[in-house]
Amino acid sequence: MTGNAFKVWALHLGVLAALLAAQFVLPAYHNGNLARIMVLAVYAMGFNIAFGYTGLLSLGHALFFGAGLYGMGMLVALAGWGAGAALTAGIAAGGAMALAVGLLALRTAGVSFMIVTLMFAQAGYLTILYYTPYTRGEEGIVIDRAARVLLGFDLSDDGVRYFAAFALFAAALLVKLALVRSPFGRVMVAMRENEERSRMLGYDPFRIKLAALVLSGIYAGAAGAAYGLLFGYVGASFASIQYSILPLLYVLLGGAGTVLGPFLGAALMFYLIDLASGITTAHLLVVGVALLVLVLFAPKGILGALRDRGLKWLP
Amino acid sequence: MTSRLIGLTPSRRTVLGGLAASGAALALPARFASAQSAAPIKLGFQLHRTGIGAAYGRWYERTAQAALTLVNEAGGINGRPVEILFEDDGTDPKRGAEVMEKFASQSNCDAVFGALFSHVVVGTAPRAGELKMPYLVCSEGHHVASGKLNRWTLQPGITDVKSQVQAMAPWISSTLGKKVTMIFPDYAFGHDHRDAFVPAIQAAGGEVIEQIAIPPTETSFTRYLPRIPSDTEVIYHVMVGPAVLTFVKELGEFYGSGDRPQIFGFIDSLEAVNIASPGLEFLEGTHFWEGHCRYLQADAGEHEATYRAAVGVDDTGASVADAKDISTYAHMFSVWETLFILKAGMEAAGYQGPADRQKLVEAIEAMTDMPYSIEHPQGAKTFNGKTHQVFGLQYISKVEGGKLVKVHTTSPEDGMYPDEADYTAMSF
Amino acid sequence: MDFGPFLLLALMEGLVTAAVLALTAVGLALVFGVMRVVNVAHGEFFMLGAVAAWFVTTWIPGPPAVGFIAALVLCPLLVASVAALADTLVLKRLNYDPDATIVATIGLLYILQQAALSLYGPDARPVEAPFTLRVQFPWFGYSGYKLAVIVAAALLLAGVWLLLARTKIGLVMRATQIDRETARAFGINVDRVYAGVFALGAGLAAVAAVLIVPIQQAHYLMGHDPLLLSFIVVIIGGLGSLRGTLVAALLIGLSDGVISVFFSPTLAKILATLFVALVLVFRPQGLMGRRAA
Amino acid sequence: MAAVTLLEARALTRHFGGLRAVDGVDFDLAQGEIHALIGPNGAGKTTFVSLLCGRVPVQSGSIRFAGQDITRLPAHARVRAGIAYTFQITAIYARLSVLDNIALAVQSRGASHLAAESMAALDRVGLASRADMLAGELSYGHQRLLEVAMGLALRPRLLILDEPTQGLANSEIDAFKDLVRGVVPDMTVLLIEHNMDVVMDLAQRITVLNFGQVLATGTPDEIRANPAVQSAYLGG
Repeated sequence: MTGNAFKVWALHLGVLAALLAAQFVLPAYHNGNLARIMVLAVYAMGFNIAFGYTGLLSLGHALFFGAGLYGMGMLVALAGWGAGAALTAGIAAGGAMALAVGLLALRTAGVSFMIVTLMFAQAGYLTILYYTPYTRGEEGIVIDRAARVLLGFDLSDDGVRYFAAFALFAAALLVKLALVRSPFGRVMVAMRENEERSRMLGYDPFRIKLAALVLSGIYAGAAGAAYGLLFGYVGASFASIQYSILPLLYVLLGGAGTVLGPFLGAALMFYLIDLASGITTAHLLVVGVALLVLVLFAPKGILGALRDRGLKWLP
Repeated sequence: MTSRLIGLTPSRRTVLGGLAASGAALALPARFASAQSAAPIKLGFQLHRTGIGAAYGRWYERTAQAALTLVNEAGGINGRPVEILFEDDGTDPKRGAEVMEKFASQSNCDAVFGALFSHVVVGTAPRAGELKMPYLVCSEGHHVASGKLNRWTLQPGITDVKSQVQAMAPWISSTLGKKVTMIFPDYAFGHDHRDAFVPAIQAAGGEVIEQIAIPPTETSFTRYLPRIPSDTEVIYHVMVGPAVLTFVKELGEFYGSGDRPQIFGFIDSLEAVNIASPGLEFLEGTHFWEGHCRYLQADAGEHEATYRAAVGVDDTGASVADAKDISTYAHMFSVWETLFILKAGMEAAGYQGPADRQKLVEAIEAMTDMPYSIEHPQGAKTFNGKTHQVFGLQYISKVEGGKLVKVHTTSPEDGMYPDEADYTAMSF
Repeated sequence: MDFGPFLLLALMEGLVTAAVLALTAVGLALVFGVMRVVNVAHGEFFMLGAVAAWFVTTWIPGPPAVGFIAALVLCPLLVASVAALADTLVLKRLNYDPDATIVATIGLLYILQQAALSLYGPDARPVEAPFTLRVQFPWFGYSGYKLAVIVAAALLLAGVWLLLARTKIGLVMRATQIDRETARAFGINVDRVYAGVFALGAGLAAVAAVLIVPIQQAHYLMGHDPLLLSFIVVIIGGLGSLRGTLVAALLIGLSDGVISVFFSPTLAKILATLFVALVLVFRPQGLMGRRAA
Repeated sequence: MAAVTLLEARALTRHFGGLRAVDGVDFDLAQGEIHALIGPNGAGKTTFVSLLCGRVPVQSGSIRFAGQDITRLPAHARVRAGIAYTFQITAIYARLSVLDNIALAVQSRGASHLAAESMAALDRVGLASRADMLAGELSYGHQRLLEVAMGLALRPRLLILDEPTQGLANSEIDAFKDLVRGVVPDMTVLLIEHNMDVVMDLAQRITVLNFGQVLATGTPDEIRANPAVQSAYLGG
């Protein structure tokens, strides 16, 4: 037990240390990419809390990401809020949206849950288009550089951006690690494994799943708000169906129900598309084939497969 | 087919740079003795190769290739050869920004250009500003001139929507009718049309009596058409996306051969579509805005033939290799002109390398008149350095015998509006 | 325009929408009903049908009607075989696990889109209608072809109904739907039934697309809307119920036309989407379906 | 018996379509007893206990538990109130470790020393040495044992065991009987069981269900002697 706990913390702190050091070692291009990947990994980690740990396959997480993005963006652009307050509001918006969706969608399960979340997300996307006079619809809005200052740090600076993304990622990773190793994390997994059994151990499935979904929404909202602040753009395409599929892809690739899987998946997918676009113009094909290969040959993803092959302690 | 070229007209030699005279063969390093470095100038091109912009992307790539060949045959820029790196942005703003980073940080490009779709431009511009990368967009959106973007983002190759629309109003009011019904997509691009046209037509003595905004996801339009008031004198339509042809056809079916209002449309509704497609017969006698006349006009300027040959387009606006492949002729000139503006700007700035990017932006800001030439085959333009926006001529064509025939050319003043921003007052 | 003619037009438009939607959605409902598979790639089979129709009509010389009829026969067969292949190569190997098949069909969606983009290109291309006839009403004109689409779809749907209700194939499908293991015990080749149902579902989407493509154009991203609308119809109709699906298609098709007359169309779409989500939450058996025991 | 009544069901009814699975059952459980529920297949035993523990909603009638009306209480809340149910078909978390399985039960009742109390609960059924194994890798007998241990770890006031000895070897059955005897009178046990030896050996009182109705209630001897029971069930 203690030996495993040591390994777990050593691995995750080691990954964080490596990412921190990467800033000083890697060329600028990869720094920029890593900042992006870390933010997207937070989104995928949130998705993983719902899907990988609790067994809730949502096809509407773009709604929560979008809630964070627009919750932050609208307050900055229309109400002139500062970055810190808007970021907080964006995170809250992600959680609140997940709460609202969860209260309704969690009355369903399985295929119905997927379709209900998909429909809610589609309604959210259309709502952004409907309010084009404020949101500028699909064209989106630029977050003014002057507004992108957090605690005195200019987020549009490459170095600061990297550290901001890293800080968010590190916090999300450590919270998630603690979460999945906590009693509540165990209950989430119990819900995924056997809901009826868990109910007969005295756990209210609805409340547990709702809590997991809200947490998931908070992660997605944080990622959305951070993405907008760090990269200065808020647009409707980030709330489209495609962005509900992306975290699913990342999580499946890296390993559902693993703490580091979403990051690994996001990084691999990013570079897969980046490199593929240099070789072939058909990068949709890359995504499609990746999904098929994963689901056919590695349904547990990379880290899931490693866990089955000896690294049983991997959280 | 895009790489073939082109007899250079001697009279333009001076503009194309002093080295043009020494021949058209691809440059050898020895020929660049005057330059500090013979390393090529690298330009990044954000290409809509996939996604909803793909039909434009294909032709934007061909046009850029054609212009590039011409530039290099004339000795490159500042005596250095030029290369363009094409990178697909999926017509997606997130990927657009990533592509910008790739150009800036990995490929170390000297400038980036080529984006058309507004959301890609708006999503990429902040990164361009942060990376201090000159970002020349070919988008016709009003986002540049509105002051929302930054010092590094410019639109010197094509007039923006606001100006285009405003320039149409006087002619519509005086020639077609006063009571206008607008049909436009219910998103930012369509709203720009509405916001620009409603006051413009009022100023010209007309009015918009009905606005029909159609969701961008719509694939069938007939049911919107009854909302067109019966006292409408002119229908003003501008639609984009894959369903536009459906829209135009259904408009035709709705009115049939019977009595109908005048119809005025933006060619965006039919860009890359053959005007002689089945079901479009009713367009006969209707009018279109064209950024650049798709069919070769009788009074075409001296450079028109050269330009068409360079980009591989025949007299009807189709690809010379495949008559079914219709070009995005009304917009793609912007890519061509933007490359030549980059060349002129770099030469004026004495551009040596990425350290001179700011000088390049300043040089472009200093530009004003751009006379009609092979570098500006669409027509003469005036660049406004403060708003980073170029203003040029617009054309109105009428469909006659299945062809678009130019009936009116706007005057430059028609499209002018007061500055909404001053980028030169902003820091780099 | 007066309200009467306005309504007439909206109703005719609604019928065309409903007819095509019914064909597409019945395909989706069939696949879900028999196989319990949510086929996210269904819209891409629709798109594939339209794109194939463009190729067939372009290649076959002669009057448009000849090429069109050829397309009406060939394209569904082609798309159905693609679907059968996908079923055998992918879905079967996943043992039709609900989560895995959703992910797999999302993958299929991207692959089919890319195939269309690479082989067909990014343009929206028209297919000529088999005949041009414009019906002139006193207030407005209307496409005769559109009216023909309604009739053709109704005939096809009747054919599907006959197939399911009156033939041995239909019996075998229903038996498999009720209990896969028992069906196997009775000597039914369940693998073949599944491949057949998946192919039939895709073929129905394709035939709907061939019918619509002279009205709309073939484009590689056109599958999105039919998918979403089919989902809506299948849900409102009660997942997997064919009769419910037909009624829902009619309801959605007609109301889509009429609602957008009174609301902003974007708002109408938002409300419709939310409505569907709420139907699933509060009446999972669908509006028309009876509550299961 | 003068003992305190822990649970009382009145006119409890549940029909499935035309099938009267449970039809107007009155039923009392005394605090601290071991009570067996028997009856032919399809007599409604599992449906009846499902009504008690809340897995199946009550159609009509009422249930009181420890003086409180729990008729409309959801299942998880009844577990919290002190009713534990162990599944007829083993329903452990096969992909989790044995320790995680038991910990889920222990933490549900809000234990203060989760790890220690989990190990103690395993120790009680002799599974402590297997704590780190995946539950799915346990032998069938051990899985049944873990299932019962999870029920016990909840420290319920009422433990409902649904065919706990099914598939167990004789030696395992003896150990199981000892285990059950050890939990009363702290807990009350309601046992559905087909193995008549176990029933007669363990139960203090027996209720016989037939066609969804109570045929008889009494001590093992009374039940054995009851002619109605004999003809309907024992005599076959």
